[in-house]
Amino acid sequence: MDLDLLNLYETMVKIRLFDTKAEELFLQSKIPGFIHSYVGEEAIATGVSANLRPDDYITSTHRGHGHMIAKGADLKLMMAELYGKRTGYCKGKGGSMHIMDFSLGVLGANGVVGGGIPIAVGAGMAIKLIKKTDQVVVCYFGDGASNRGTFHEGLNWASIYKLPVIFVCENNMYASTAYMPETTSVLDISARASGYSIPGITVDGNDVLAVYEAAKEAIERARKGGGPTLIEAKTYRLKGHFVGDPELYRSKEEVQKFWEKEPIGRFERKLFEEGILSEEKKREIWTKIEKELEEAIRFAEESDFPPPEDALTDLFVDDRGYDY
Amino acid sequence: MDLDLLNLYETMVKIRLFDTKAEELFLQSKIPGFIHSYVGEEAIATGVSANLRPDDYITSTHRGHGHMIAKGADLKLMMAELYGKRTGYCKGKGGSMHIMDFSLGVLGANGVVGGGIPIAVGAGMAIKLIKKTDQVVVCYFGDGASNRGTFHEGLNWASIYKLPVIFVCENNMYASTAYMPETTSVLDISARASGYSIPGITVDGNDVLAVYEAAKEAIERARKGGGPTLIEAKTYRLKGHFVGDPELYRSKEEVQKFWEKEPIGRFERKLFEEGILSEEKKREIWTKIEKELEEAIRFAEESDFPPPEDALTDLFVDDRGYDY
Amino acid sequence: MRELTFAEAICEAIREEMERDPTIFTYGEDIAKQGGIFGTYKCILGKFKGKIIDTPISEEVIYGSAVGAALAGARPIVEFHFADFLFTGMCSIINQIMKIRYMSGGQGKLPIILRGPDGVARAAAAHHSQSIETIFMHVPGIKVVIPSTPYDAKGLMKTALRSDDPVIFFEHKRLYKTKGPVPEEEYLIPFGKADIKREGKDITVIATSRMVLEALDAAAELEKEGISLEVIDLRTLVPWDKETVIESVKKTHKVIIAHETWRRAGWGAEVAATIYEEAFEYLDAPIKRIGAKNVPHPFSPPLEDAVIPHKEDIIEAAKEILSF
Amino acid sequence: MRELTFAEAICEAIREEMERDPTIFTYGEDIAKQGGIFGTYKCILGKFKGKIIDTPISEEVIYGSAVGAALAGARPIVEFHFADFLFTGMCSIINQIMKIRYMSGGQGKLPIILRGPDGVARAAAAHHSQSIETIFMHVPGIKVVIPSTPYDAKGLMKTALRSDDPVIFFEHKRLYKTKGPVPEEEYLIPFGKADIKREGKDITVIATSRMVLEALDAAAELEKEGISLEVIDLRTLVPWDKETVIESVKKTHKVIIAHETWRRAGWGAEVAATIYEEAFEYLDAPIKRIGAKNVPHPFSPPLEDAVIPHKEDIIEAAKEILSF
Ligand SMILES: Cc1ncc(C[n+]2csc(CCOP(=O)(O)OP(=O)(O)O)c2C)c(N)n1
Ligand SMILES: Cc1ncc(C[n+]2csc(CCOP(=O)(O)OP(=O)(O)O)c2C)c(N)n1
Ligand SMILES: [Mg+2]
Ligand SMILES: [Mg+2]
Repeated sequence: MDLDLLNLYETMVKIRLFDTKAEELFLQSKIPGFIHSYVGEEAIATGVSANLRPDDYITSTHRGHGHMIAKGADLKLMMAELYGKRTGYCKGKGGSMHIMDFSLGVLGANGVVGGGIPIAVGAGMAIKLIKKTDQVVVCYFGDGASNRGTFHEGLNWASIYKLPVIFVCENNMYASTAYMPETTSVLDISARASGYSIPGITVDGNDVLAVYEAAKEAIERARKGGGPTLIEAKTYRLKGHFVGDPELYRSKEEVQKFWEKEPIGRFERKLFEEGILSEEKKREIWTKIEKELEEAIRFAEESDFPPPEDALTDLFVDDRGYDY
Repeated sequence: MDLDLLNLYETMVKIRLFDTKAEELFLQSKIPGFIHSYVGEEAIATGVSANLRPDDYITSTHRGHGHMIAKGADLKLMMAELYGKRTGYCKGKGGSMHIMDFSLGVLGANGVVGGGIPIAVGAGMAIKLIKKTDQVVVCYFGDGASNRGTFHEGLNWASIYKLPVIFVCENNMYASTAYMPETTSVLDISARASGYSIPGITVDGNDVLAVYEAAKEAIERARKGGGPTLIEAKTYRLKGHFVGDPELYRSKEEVQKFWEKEPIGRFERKLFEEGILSEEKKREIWTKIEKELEEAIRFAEESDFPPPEDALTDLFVDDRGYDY
Repeated sequence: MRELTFAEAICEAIREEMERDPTIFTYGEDIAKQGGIFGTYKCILGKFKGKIIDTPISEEVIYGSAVGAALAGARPIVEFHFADFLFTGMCSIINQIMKIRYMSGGQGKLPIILRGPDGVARAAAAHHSQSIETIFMHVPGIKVVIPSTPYDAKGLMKTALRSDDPVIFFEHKRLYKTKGPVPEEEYLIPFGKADIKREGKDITVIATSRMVLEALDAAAELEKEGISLEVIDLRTLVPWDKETVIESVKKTHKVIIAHETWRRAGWGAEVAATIYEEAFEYLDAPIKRIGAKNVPHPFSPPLEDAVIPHKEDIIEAAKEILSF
Repeated sequence: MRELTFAEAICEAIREEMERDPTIFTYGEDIAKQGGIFGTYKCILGKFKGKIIDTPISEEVIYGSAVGAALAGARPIVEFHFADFLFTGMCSIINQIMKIRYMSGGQGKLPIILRGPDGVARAAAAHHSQSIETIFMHVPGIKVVIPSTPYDAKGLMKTALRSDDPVIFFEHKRLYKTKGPVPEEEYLIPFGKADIKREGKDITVIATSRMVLEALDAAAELEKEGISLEVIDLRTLVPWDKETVIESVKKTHKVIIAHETWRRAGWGAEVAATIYEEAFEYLDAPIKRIGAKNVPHPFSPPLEDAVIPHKEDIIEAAKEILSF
């Protein structure tokens, strides 16, 4: 695949603006429920997804907006879902934490930490054993999730059957209020790969090109039957765990320090330096995305809420005799 | 602790004879349920327990007779439990797979593979955080269990809080019908220790002295606050997974080959060579144990089954208002 | 007509459907090399290369992977080994398998079968004896099949294997070796259709699984005393066949519900409450509910017998109800 | 009298008992640094050094460790974060915590408290909204507390903390901020004792948790129409107070049971079936059961409202029952 750097930039900006806007709308009580912001982690989904085909799969997390957008999601349907409208990706049944689009290969954001790992492994089994294609599955999860049993069971399983699954651990140094070194017994989560005899690599998760390269190698290997890889992308959660988090567990200074390393400004400087991006081009990109976002918000706001009776649909394909 | 080699020998023989007899009694339909034989793995529990104090804890597995005996269990109460008699360790409620004696520090054989790991970790927490003693906990589990989520969660947890827990993986090359390398993604399970920043060591599990030494080091470290260790004791399951297993998944030749490495004969030869054991002493030991075992069987056979109404006791300490 | 055992009938259904549908594959612990511990995979032993897979002891992935496999286009049959170990991967089942289609707003389909043994064997004790179908009737999102005869097992398994919704299929351990007529010709049994296993006029007995056989035995005995039981086998609990039940109740005016799972808050309570709701004026006496005593399953045979229900309990209940 | 919120009342009970009993300690996710996500640990924030512990996201160990901690002499209070994540460690709860004392034949005691939020918040969707108390009423081995007021919450928590049996304590998310009188003096509320929250003569409403408040609201409205509801708060489901319920039924002859958990096979079915069994002739009309619709919890607020029960459902049921 030919790498279009401006495309990467655009995707990162899209994620940033979407989540910044989502936060704002949430604080205005326009979006109900919970929102987990991906701000500061955009380079990961962007760098990984640049290697994915439309028919590849991903499993996402509670912090899944970026994963969806990088896989090509429509902002209108996303925003409508966040609003709980019937026009959203899940007709309002999923919301931010369970947004998904199977046709895009997104097998679900997931409210259960580590819950996507078995799902990713299962998709890998279908690919390898039944469909026998060269599709791959990317499984995103956090540093916190790397302490769940599903991590262990999933990596061992993928290794044994040599499944085309790329495990991408987004180590943003926090699991909710918990500082990663206080609950995780390794400094580099990638070190755990050796327990499953698979390659493990740590990359700078705020460097979109580093992520791209690491993912490229792992995905190519997986496509060729070389089995799974564990990629740890080190980043930092610039926002609270969820929008509204009082953040008593860390200092403003610490957060400030990491803002200086955030991935978009960093990539932007590089693009400027290399003459790939100009102020004009930048304005063009931002304006385009802002417009797209405005449209998405308008779409969401103008859409209807689902009627109450919709609550009793979509559980089963065949619900004859079922008792709601 | 001063190591009494004859004591080790005697414990191993006791385990061997107990499980050989239990198998026989099971095949005679005197023992109901399931029996999982520890034959061939005696060196592990024996070598480990030689380092334990009465107030130390262990958690055991479905293959737990050896662990119990090495921790000092009374064969009468054990046999009565296997028979399902009211005089057994658990008044007939537990049976072989759930035999336990809290006063001996045995926090349960366990019908759930990997189920003892969280329990061991919890005992470690109570010791370290509440009781602040130098007790330790030994957590036995199999190679199959090392692929369960509890293994991962438990080792990470014990590492973080530096708990006095020694994880002893009895790698007998099989998990029921599954050959270890086909379901386990590492050759040495001890290699997984690095994923938790704790020491990991592989020992010859058929060499009681090697087990003893490895356990000694780990247990001493744990007592001094040095945290957990993962010990992998490589052995071989000489008997079927359970008594009555048709064993279609391996060849008789393979099993035969491993009988040559079984731990008791090996240790015996060494003791003979070093003049510690004589034919006479050997006969004395075996006879003593055989007598103890006969008594245990007589005790079990002469004991009563629990009366039906006993089924409705022992669930709660306080069952006022409870509805059986 | 040809007779098959319950285990053979299930295997035949799976074999026929695997021949028909190349997307079906099956995995679990100890199934590939011995044909399953209860012989449910004997007829496909060594067949369907690469599609009958032994897995690690990693239940959270065993179950959760089914979601990914199904969404990626396969049709997994997942064995749960023992119903007791559904708890080991319960989050994958209840939070993923049973919710993801609804959360997605009805995207895709989830042709997943979870199947395996439940119920008491003999002295298998608290970790290998549970019947937990009620949990899956309570929490929405899966169809629940719990047959009592080889004929029903085959027909329902075939329906399950053509369904696009998740199905959990409970096979009682004591039924595996029971024999019954199974035609050579293909047939399917729809979900939600109870079967009147014996017509009668005095009392309606509603049961599933092993308790159907106990009810039939009770009916045969009571017939000698001139008491006529109508025995209804629900066969599926989600959906369940209210109409057949209510119709029978309107005829007999007296009801016994019998299941092996714990009596308290067992599915018998739901069926009873529903009958009262829909046929209150037809009832001559309170419904009798029969189930296990509210304790774990004890090991010792006399205790086990005291805990689980038998035909004697049905006979006693019938006499009580007639003297109300 | 002094007023406390529900969250404050729970915290006060824990603080008082921790001061009294040095073996109590508490752990779970996100409790130590922010005082718990719903403020249940605010009053002990920074106190009891080393005894309030943030853990990794490792639920199988979070729950299972309680067994070891209790058997080794401590009294763990384990937070389950969200009731939905009880499934993540369900085997540790159902197969270990709830069975080990029975399996051991009544050795030792298990002073374990599992506590945390259940029920709907607002648009938290399918992974953060469940109420699953029925499962613990069905499977034997734990006491189930599910209070509705700050007063009850404190008194029951104190009883739990002096109990020698495992207790699961459900705190509804929408109750945490509700206020109510709580005396300064010490008091305990026994398990198995329902509280008549409002006396009435026409219809008995049996409820728990949030539905008690809905029932009281319904009663206030219906009073204007001359309809008098008696509202019984069961407070504990294991054991549950049959006597108080039956007595009330004998007075009113009409019953509504209301819970937020799914209606089908919810605990309302057990209570209903029991009432029919014990007071059949006293009933003027079939019992009305109110619970959630049998679907997962949808995200969008209008859908959520369509799924969970409200006071309007109680009012409607009351009118229907009176016109039977
Ligand atoms: C099984 C489970 N346990 C607990 C939670 C509550 N929870 C939601 S997000 C979170 C932290 C996750 O941390 P991490 O995996 O590092 O992801 P991040 O939020 O940092 O992206 C927790 C504890 C949950 N959703 N699922
Ligand atoms: C959670 C769970 N899954 C499956 C089983 C069924 N089972 C019992 S023993 C066993 C194999 C265990 O292998 P290993 O841990 O290596 O111990 P070993 O039997 O070799 O001593 C299995 C699969 C179980 N008891 N518990
Ligand atoms: Mg994180
Ligand atoms: Mg093994």
